[in-house]
Amino acid sequence: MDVWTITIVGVGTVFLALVGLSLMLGMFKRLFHGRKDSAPSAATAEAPRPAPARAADGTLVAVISAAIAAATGGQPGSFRVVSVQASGGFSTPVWGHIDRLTRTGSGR
Amino acid sequence: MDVWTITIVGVGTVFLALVGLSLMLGMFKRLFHGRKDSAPSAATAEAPRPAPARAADGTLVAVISAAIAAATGGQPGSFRVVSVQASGGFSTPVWGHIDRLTRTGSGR
Amino acid sequence: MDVWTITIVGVGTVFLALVGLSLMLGMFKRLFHGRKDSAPSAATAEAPRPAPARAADGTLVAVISAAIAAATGGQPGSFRVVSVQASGGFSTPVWGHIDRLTRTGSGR
Amino acid sequence: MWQNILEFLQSTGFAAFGNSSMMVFGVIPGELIMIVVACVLLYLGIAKKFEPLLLVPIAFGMLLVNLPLGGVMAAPLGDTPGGLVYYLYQGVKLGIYPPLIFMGVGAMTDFGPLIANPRSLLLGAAAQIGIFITFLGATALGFDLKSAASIGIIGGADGPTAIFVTSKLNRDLLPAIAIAAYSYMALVPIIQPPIMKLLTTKKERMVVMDQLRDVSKTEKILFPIVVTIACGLLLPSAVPLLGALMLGNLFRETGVTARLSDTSQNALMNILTIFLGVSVGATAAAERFLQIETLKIIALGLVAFAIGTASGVLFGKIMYRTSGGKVNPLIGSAGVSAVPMAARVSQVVGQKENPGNYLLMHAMGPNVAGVIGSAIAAGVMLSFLG
Amino acid sequence: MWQNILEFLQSTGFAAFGNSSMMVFGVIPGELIMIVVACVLLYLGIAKKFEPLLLVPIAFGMLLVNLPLGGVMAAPLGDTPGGLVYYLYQGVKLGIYPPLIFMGVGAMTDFGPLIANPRSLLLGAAAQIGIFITFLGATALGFDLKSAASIGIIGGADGPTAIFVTSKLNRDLLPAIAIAAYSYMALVPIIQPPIMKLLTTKKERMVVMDQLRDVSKTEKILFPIVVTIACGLLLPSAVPLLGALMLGNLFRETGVTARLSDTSQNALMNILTIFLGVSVGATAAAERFLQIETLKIIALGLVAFAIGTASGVLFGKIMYRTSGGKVNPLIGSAGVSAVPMAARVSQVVGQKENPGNYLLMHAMGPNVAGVIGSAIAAGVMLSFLG
Amino acid sequence: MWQNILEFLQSTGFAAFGNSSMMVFGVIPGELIMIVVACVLLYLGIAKKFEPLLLVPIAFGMLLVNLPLGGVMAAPLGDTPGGLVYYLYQGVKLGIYPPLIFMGVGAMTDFGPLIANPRSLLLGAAAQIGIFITFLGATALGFDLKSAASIGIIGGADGPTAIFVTSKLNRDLLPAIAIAAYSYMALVPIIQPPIMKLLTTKKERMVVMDQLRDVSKTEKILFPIVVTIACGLLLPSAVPLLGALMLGNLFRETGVTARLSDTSQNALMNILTIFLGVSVGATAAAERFLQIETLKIIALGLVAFAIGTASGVLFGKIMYRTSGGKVNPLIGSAGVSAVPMAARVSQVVGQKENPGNYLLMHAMGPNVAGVIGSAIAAGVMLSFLG
Ligand code: NA
Ligand code: NA
Ligand code: NA
Repeated sequence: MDVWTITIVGVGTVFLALVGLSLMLGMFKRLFHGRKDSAPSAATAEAPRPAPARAADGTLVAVISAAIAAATGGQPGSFRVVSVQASGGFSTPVWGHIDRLTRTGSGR
Repeated sequence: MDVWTITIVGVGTVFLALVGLSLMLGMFKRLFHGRKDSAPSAATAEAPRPAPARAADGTLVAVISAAIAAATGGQPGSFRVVSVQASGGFSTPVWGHIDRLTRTGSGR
Repeated sequence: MDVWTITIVGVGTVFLALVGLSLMLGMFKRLFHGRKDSAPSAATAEAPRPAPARAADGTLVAVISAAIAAATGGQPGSFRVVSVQASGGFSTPVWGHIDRLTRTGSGR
Repeated sequence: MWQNILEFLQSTGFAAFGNSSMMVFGVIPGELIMIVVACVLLYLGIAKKFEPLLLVPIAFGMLLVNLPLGGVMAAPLGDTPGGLVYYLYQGVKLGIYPPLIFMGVGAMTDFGPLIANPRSLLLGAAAQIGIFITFLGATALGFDLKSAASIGIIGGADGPTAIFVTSKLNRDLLPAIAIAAYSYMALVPIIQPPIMKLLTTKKERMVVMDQLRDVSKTEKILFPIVVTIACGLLLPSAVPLLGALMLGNLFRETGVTARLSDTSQNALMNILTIFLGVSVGATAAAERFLQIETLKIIALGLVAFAIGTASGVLFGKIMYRTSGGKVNPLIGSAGVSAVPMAARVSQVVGQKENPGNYLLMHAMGPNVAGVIGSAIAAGVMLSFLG
Repeated sequence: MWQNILEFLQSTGFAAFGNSSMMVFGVIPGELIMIVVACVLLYLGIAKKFEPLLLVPIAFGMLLVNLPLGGVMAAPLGDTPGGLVYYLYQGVKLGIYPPLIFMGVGAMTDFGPLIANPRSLLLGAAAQIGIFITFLGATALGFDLKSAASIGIIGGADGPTAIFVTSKLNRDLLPAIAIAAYSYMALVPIIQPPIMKLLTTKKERMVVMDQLRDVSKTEKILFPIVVTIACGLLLPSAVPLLGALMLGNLFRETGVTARLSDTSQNALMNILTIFLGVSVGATAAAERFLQIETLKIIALGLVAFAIGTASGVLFGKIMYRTSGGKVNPLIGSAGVSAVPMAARVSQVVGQKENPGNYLLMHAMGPNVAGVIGSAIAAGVMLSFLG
Repeated sequence: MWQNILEFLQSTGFAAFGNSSMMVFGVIPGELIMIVVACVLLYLGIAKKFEPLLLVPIAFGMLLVNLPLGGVMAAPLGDTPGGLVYYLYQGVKLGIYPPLIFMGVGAMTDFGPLIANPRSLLLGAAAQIGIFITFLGATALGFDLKSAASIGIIGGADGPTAIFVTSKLNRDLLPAIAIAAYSYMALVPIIQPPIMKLLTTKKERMVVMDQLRDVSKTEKILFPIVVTIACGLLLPSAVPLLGALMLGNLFRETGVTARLSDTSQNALMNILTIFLGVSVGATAAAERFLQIETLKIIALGLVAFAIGTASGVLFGKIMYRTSGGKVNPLIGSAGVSAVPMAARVSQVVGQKENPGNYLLMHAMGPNVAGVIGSAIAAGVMLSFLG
């Protein structure tokens, strides 16, 4: 392997990658700047919030279905999963397994 | 292995184990409820307490002796250990190796 | 291996080592006691201090040069490293890689 | 030189997409689809807060392993070391991480409400029926026994248990089962309430339960020891999980091992959670995950949760009858474990009928009993099939 | 199916008791006796607070390994992974945990009182005589050299040192030696005072010692480096233990590595303590532990402690004479290490004769010297026999 | 017996000096010289505060391995286990520690200033030119390609990156390269300012830059995911380092994985830092380290830093022109990474010309971009030579 090739390809790749990232970040500004943050801050995690999981209940199944359907050549509908109905009215946020334990009286 | 065997034995074992535990816990109530806690709370660990180790000094040797004597077919007395005399008056609790280091000035 | 050899050499080594250390510590007292501490205390690490690195800039290269020159049979001057000039006036202490990250706003 | 540059371009992941072993519709490389799936899981974990502590590492592991040629899961070859995640994965493969995480769970769990009300254990047992019925269903759908057992354990609603069993029985299913288990644990507040309402009457849901007795420190210390001995003798294959859970709980309760309890549930648990999550995610290579089986597993996992909930509630109804109306059947659903979410669900559903009713502590009993119950169910599966 | 159920029942631990390789009186399986012994150790650790941070994990490991068929110590077999504790145990077998725990001990130890009064080192040396006399005694009782050396090191009153030496010389003795070492460390306030009073006069016990000089930061930083180089050159086999101890102490004293000192003595030490304790306990299989040798080891351990205490005190008396009455011989007993318990014992015994006498800091010198002393004694044993 | 004692004396390190494989001037054993070098490094780390968190463990590892017969790096032989540091070293050899430390670095890094000003990335790219020019220079000086690449990466000013690349390409150079990398990172405030002043005009140095825009939480969360996918596809060999860095950063930014972020940057990072430092230091056996190559490496490392600084500043001048004088070229030097030291240097140098000028946050952009840049440069080297 030629030392000059490595040098040229190396410098080129570093610039290519970082210029590419720079362009992507330029798009970030257009897409997200000025928009209000969608993710609520951690400080308010303890406070009741309206059913954060409701909108997402079917997302996982839908996406994985579509992906697998595509992958295996079938159609998304060929393996039907009845959508889970949101029960509504939950003010309990969806904690992580560990967090959940921590925040009850059981955690020290 | 038959799927039904596993299912029946499985459900059976889960119930057997948890019903068994449930009965044991029922005895806990009779044995311990109402009794005052024998173990002092951690919050008072720093305070002087009267010789907690005194009563237990011979326990270890006695029990292991008995166990080994039984196991090896001899009698407990055949290998005699003179009981350690408690010196009395110690107000220092018996800390763990690590705790001990931590609680002197040497721990940060 | 004889059990008495081990015992005698063992007790001898333990005493030899600890008496040796004891003598060395005796020298410590003469060398360092009464002297003011040269290393500043951790409590003041955040405060500006005058260029702690300045005096040491060439130390590493000088010492390793000398060591390697000796080891490889050459003279220290045979591989000349132009001494790094201190820029002066830095009030920034030289933090560790991790500490540095921690102390900026970037660390949580 | 130009040839070298060309070769270098050939070595990029973009080029490797062209050689993917799995081309969907003949055009889309499977890895690309998996990257999208990983991003969706990150979205669910971060924005929707589905068990983020597990889903974020799992999704990121999935992302890393599907970047072509990244080699994070590469096995060592001669003198060349393997990839980073290959080594992290050994702790999953050898069954080391899940019991140690369970030790941390034990250090976090207060078994007091269970000791105060031992009948809770029956509800914790009943809710495991979902595991076995799903096991039956999975075999009926054509899964072999080992896979079916791994799928059934999703209904145990305990991530480490599900991962431990699957790592022993059929490692190919690890990512699907881990994702299903953690997703449904996060979805407990969505899945359970309709079932609970369907199976109970308004009168049952309004039952106010007696206050729990105090539990002494001695009882709390004896509990993990007794459980280890009793269950360990009955079901040796449950010892790694149950023993670790109970050791962690003992650290918590002795009052003299606070240091060990603290590290078990914090530093050690967090380290293992990262390693476990990333390496489980990294088993999701495209050609293994993009199978119709994955969807079946996700569907069966939902079935397991639903049946577990239903059998817990139905058993609660039996206890309601036999106790002369003193037991609120809503606490039965908490038996699936998913601590403490399922207990909160009991509390919320109960409070809706009767705003002054506080079922939380009563539901914590079945809730923690469910953890023991599914560890025992796991032991049975491993005993027959491991 | 009934046959399958029968087979399942055969696979419980209860059934396995019947096939135990060690039947006591022809009826009681050895494993059952070991479970009782484990419970007694748990009682001593928890209720009597005998070094609970070590005894609780050790006893629990003993409990787990004696649940028949639990397989926590099973070696891997072909493609089947080994048991959880088998893997944790590798860190003991390969000699990894004890030095790393010693690093944490170093990060917790203040060698200031030793630097201020270097003659303390002599007392730290004298108290190690118990190790070697016990070694002689054990060989006289028929133990082979390696076992005798492991037993002698109990007198060093340092758990990690005893475990390190035993793991290199005779792993079969690990549980007995670890239990003896930690139990006697906990019993120091019971074992030492009678010996101390027997060997000293009231006048000696009443000696008030001069205040210690201040020790500069530079001295504290140089100390671990100097000890590592000097002792490492004299006794290479002591390098793993002493080097790790001194590295931890260096982290503590530099003032610029507080992060490393903190993790050494907390997260890392706690993790390793759990792993070490559980896996040492799990070496106590019934047929290995229920031997007359175990009792001999426990008795010899007590002898080692007593002789170490006595020789420390006697050497203290020599220093009392040579110093013209300036050294209180009670600080000699602290040379066995068991930091800082033995130093507290010196303080308490001294204060009883002379209520205004504060020997604690003077006793800390021999106390920490004893840690170095027993590491060197361990090095000698490993150098001859390892 | 006297013969045994003689043999014992033969086994001390002092005696072993006489059999040293490397005798300098025919008298001084190489190990003794290495012990002195280790002490100098300890002095630099502790008294001069050169990256003490790494230099102290590295120097101590160097000290331990050069105590003759200490055997801390001994490989296992038959049934005899290896030395302690031999086992710790496996995490370096297998490439495990550096990416996991990078995960902690990611959890500590705020990419906000970079997201706010994406052009910073160009400066982060420019400063990596030092890596490649040094690579050229090293080959010209006679180093083989793998060694030259390892040396060049010193210019990346990232310890874990340099150690990762060197561990894959030429492990013999590990201690020299690690010491050079960390020393120069500590010396950034000495090395950079003269170069910065030489290459810029007073007018350029006085430029006040516009305030950076706010960056939303969403952008901060998306950034690590996008970087992982984009760079991972472009350069698969950068995945272990970049992926781990970005995973740590994701833990930091999600807002729901604070536990994982905390452990990544504290307990786990500290443990790995100790293990990495000690084992890298322990590769510095006398006969390997006391070579003329070591000096060349240290000299070339300085060259790499200087050229990286210069190319960053020169690229800053280009941006000064193209932006119509809005970019202060002093922020270019921060592109070498050495976070956040290099950014502070930009700040201090700028403030000297214009006391009211606050360049720190502007310089943080190139600074963190330099971390990504050198990880990519490392990926290129590994892709061609790994
Ligand atoms: Na469960
Ligand atoms: Na000792
Ligand atoms: Na860089």
